[in-house]
Amino acid sequence: MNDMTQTNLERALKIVGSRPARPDGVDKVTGRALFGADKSLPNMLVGRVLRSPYAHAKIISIDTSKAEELKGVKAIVTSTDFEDFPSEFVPNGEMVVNMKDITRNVMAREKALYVGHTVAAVAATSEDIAEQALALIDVTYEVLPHVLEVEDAEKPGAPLLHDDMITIGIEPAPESASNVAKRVEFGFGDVEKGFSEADLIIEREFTTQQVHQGYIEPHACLASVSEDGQAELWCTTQGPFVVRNFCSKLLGFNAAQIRVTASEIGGGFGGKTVVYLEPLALALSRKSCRPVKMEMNRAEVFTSSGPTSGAKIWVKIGVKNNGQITAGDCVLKYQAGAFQGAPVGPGAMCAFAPYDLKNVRAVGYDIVVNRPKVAAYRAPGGPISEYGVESVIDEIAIKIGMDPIELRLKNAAKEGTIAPYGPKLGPIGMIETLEAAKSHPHYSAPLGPNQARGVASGFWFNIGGETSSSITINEDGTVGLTLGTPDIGGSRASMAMMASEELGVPMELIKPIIGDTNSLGFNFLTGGSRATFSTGTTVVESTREAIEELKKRAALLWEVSLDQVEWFEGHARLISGDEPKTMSLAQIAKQAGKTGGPIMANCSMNVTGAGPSLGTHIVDVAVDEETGQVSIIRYTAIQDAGKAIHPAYVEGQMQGGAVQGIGWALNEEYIYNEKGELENTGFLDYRIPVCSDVPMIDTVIVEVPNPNHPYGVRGVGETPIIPPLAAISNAVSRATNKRFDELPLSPPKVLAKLMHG
Amino acid sequence: MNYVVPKTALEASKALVQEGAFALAGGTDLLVKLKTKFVSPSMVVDIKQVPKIMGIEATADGWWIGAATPCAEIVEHESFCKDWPGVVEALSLIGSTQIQGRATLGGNLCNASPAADSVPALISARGTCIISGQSREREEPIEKIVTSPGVTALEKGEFILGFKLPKPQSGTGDAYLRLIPRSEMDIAVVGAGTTVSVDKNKKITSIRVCLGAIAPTQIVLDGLEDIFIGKEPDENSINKLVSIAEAACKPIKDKRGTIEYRTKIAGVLSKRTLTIAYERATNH
Amino acid sequence: MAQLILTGSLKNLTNGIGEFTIQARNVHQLVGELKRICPPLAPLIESEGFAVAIDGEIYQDILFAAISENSEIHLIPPIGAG
Amino acid sequence: MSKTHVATHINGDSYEFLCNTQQTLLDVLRHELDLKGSKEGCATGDCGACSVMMDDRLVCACLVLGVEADGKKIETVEGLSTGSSLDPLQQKFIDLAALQCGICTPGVLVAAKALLEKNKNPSEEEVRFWLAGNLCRCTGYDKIVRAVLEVAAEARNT
Repeated sequence: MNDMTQTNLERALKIVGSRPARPDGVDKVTGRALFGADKSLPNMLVGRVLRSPYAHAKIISIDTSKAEELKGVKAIVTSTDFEDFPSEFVPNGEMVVNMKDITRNVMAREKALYVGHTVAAVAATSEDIAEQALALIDVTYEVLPHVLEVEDAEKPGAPLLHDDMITIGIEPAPESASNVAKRVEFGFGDVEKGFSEADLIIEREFTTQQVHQGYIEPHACLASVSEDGQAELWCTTQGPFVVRNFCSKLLGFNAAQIRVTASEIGGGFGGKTVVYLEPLALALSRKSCRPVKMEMNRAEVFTSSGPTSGAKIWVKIGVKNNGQITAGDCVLKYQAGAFQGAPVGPGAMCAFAPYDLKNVRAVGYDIVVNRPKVAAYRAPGGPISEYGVESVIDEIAIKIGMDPIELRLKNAAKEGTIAPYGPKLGPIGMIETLEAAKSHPHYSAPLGPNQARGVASGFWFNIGGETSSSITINEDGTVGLTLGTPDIGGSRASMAMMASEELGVPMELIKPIIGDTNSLGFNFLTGGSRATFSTGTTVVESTREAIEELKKRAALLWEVSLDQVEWFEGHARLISGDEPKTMSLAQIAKQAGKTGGPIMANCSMNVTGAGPSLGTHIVDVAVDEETGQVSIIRYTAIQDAGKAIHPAYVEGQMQGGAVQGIGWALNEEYIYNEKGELENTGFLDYRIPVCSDVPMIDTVIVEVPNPNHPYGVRGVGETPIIPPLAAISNAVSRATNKRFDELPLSPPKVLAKLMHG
Repeated sequence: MNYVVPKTALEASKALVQEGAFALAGGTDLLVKLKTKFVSPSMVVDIKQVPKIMGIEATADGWWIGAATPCAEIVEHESFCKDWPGVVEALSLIGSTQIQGRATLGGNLCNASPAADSVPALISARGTCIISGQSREREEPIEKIVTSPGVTALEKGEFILGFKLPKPQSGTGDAYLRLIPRSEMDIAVVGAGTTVSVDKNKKITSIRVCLGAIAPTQIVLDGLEDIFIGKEPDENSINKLVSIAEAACKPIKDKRGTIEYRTKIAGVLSKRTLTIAYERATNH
Repeated sequence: MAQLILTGSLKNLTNGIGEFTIQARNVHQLVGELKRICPPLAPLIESEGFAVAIDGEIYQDILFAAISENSEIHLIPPIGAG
Repeated sequence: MSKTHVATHINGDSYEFLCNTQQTLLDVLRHELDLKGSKEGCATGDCGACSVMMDDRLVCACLVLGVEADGKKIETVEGLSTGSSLDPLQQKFIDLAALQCGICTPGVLVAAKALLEKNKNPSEEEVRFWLAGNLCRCTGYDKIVRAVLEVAAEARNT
């Protein structure tokens, strides 16, 4: 792969780096694009879900007999309709999951563990009848005490969600069960020795609240299982292959029985990487032998899908007066929700990752509470831990009188730095983004009254993973691409651009589609900033294979050996010979049948070599000291993309991630009452940023190529949500001369701090 | 659920008298309650075709605003905006542009939320409403309508036909401010409407401050006349206003704000609306 | 001989030992070696889905990723996808 | 219960349909008339994904009863383009990458068109407040606002 990389990085690019129209653009602006809830089938039923009204309760019995008698009710499913599994971690696609937990999250078995936990599901001929049937299902609960916060859940004597949960990662293993699923630790060196060498030590505790991805499209699916057990599933997901694997396990199907087709997806951000409705719809369809459509309403999305963790964080950093960090230490306690699996491992790994430290330790705890099971959310775990660290870095900068960018530059991780999680880093762009921030006009622009400027950096790993895609050369010289990673933010455009660049044919002649699970080998999901990197890698590989085949056909027609043919700008070209000879892709394609048959190629691989992406954000805020309101006045996001295939969509990722981070920092939070009920189950009180809340988000794309991708791509989606939390908190702290350590910075919290310190 | 569209006020009242009947104007509250199954009406009475209930017009002594007029239409009325900028500020804050296309003053009042944006402004402007019923029409001050959260003083079969606002005397200014966590799309944590009139020497001749979301109903601040009448506002009188506003608060703690926060903000917004209203009055 | 370096909580499983010399040409062989010299570590890679970093490059579930004579190897948890 | 007959105009064409009185205009558009361009993100008027024009006013279709559409003029995203030519806003959204996942796009486009019909020269602040009821979680709004401002500027120059 490295040789190809060389040639690509050195040659002038025609398409990659430009901003063409996306192939699905017209469908999206005309309302033609079909999302999860937009498809129907003849004879279709409507499925609805009965959810637990209790945060923690034993399910004594479920009586569905009255509901079954209701005319129009065609199927009812409860936990007995799903497989059970022993408690063990098994690979599912690329995720490691505990199917015992997954089956219980999809449908409560012994206990309901959060308000909104699925208890039963009904399929009926209309939504009204389905709703009436839900009311007729008689569930007997024994209500148990519940626990919502990590500091309460870890106490001895706290209500136990799982009687058999013995903390992993503590030697010797604890003898009794607790709500602490796991302890992880990363680091090296001697932090105590490091602190003893410090001139200044800052130690602080932080709190963040549970937040939701807030995708605008609710979960939706349409399942159809025929009498012979063949299943079709249409759903909005980041990973149709992952859905297939989950569903086949949960329902006792084999993988070939279920064909999953991903709809257009209306946002995911990690929240559409697991299954909720899909196995229910399949089970209902299997029972009724009719298509079943299911949609969550907005309240269900908030109560019953997978937000990310709220957390308690403790950070301690020691530093010399010259800004040299001598040690970094942190303890992270993340809410897992009802089942283990908080993203505390990656949170701990990346907490100090922007820095080159000699003594570093990060300890994390995965703690179950009576909230929905968390799912991935953009850079899972990263924003929380890095918020704590970046806040302390800022406090140090103020205390030692150093510019916060200079302090970061002095300690910045670079190629060869040993990452806190062990390995040496390859080329990364921390220094480059900091330098770009320092020289950006924003950083030296004057500030108004009650305004201040905050800075923070962020690190995310990025991932590769199992990927499969194919390319077909049509007989008229046009090209089809079949991809296995759903397009959430314009990836079809990027893939077509890379194929266009390789082939030397205009992008308009290339049609990329997202294939179903029967059309390709397994694809891990769209997420972790992997689509442009991983699927892009397979597209380039398969395109190059197709070019080889095209050259072969030209060689046949010219009656020369293959090494006499090269590929140049959409044409096969004879290298030697008296007169120049070329044959266009279309000319070769036209004769494909006569020269050996259709031309297609595919590439399936487990892609490795993802390159971490670093970002640095600058924000100006104004604080109304009488009301505690924080306004974002100016915002600049700077990030190393490796290589921006389609810069407009790279900017879009940076802008969108930054604004999600702004929401996390300012107003988003899950608010529970004492009964464990979520009080803000709609967009009215779960306050994601609206258009008038934010300014333009300026972007600077830094390109430090990833040597492991043909064009240098790193992946950009995750990193931009990390810096805003600390950047804004740092700005508010600087504006008010008080150090803020709690998110969100909503007006009541800010004013309380200003009034009481 | 039956749906009827009465063509006269009497027909509307007769329909509304029936058990389980709900009035539909802009529907921005009712449809949410239907969707969340908070209410299950047996009948929805769409009152938008009742004469006089739609539209805004200047009258001999002021303004008539039909109770079912969409806020977007009121905001587009230039001379009304000139007369009552604070009322317009308030009603243009009710929800998004889309909500503005439907939301009405009648609905905002009869939803009887302590946090309704238009209500403190209308009360501070000394607005009244015309209530239509089976046997008679009656006129009431707006502050008499909401009796507790979700409950109004309307009798069975009654609905609001429209609102009357006086033609502001020369030297009058009003203002409305609310505190929300975001810049838009939120329910007021506190709302404050203030109307003041001044003489040619810029001395205050009348003052009315009404607060929303700080008690079960909107609260008109008492005791302001003694402090402000005959004077220009100064630091001392404004501090007293802040204290009176804070003392008037009987807020709840909920997902939108703490008691301490609401109390503090009631003072801040009273002060800020007075400053704006006074400024407008002196330029009027 | 490649070096396996353990940090953080993994050392709990090896009585505090942080470095092992490993005779393996790929991850598949590494797992076999770990079973022999440090049995508690093997299940991490086999079932918990630990990733392996070889000379700084992260390999997730790739059994035949090559390990060279002087490679430095770290075990790290898999990275999720948002 | 029997359904109600409704006659209405949608995107310039006459439509008749039967609906339950509880059905919203959004339910009717999506389920009775198969106009799936208007999206349901919340069903409570908070997200704007179902924005449509009703008698020249921008409204959330989820907050209008289907029966209220009787005799009204409704315009949806499906009516923005004419034949094979896109509305300038539609083209600009594609050109400037003002959409990512695209679920909010139909509502944003309908709302933006309503703004430009009312105000030929909106400021950035006016665009932002006008669109405050159209939630977008992908773009951070930057490219959306730029696209609307550019279309307005180009319209003024032609």
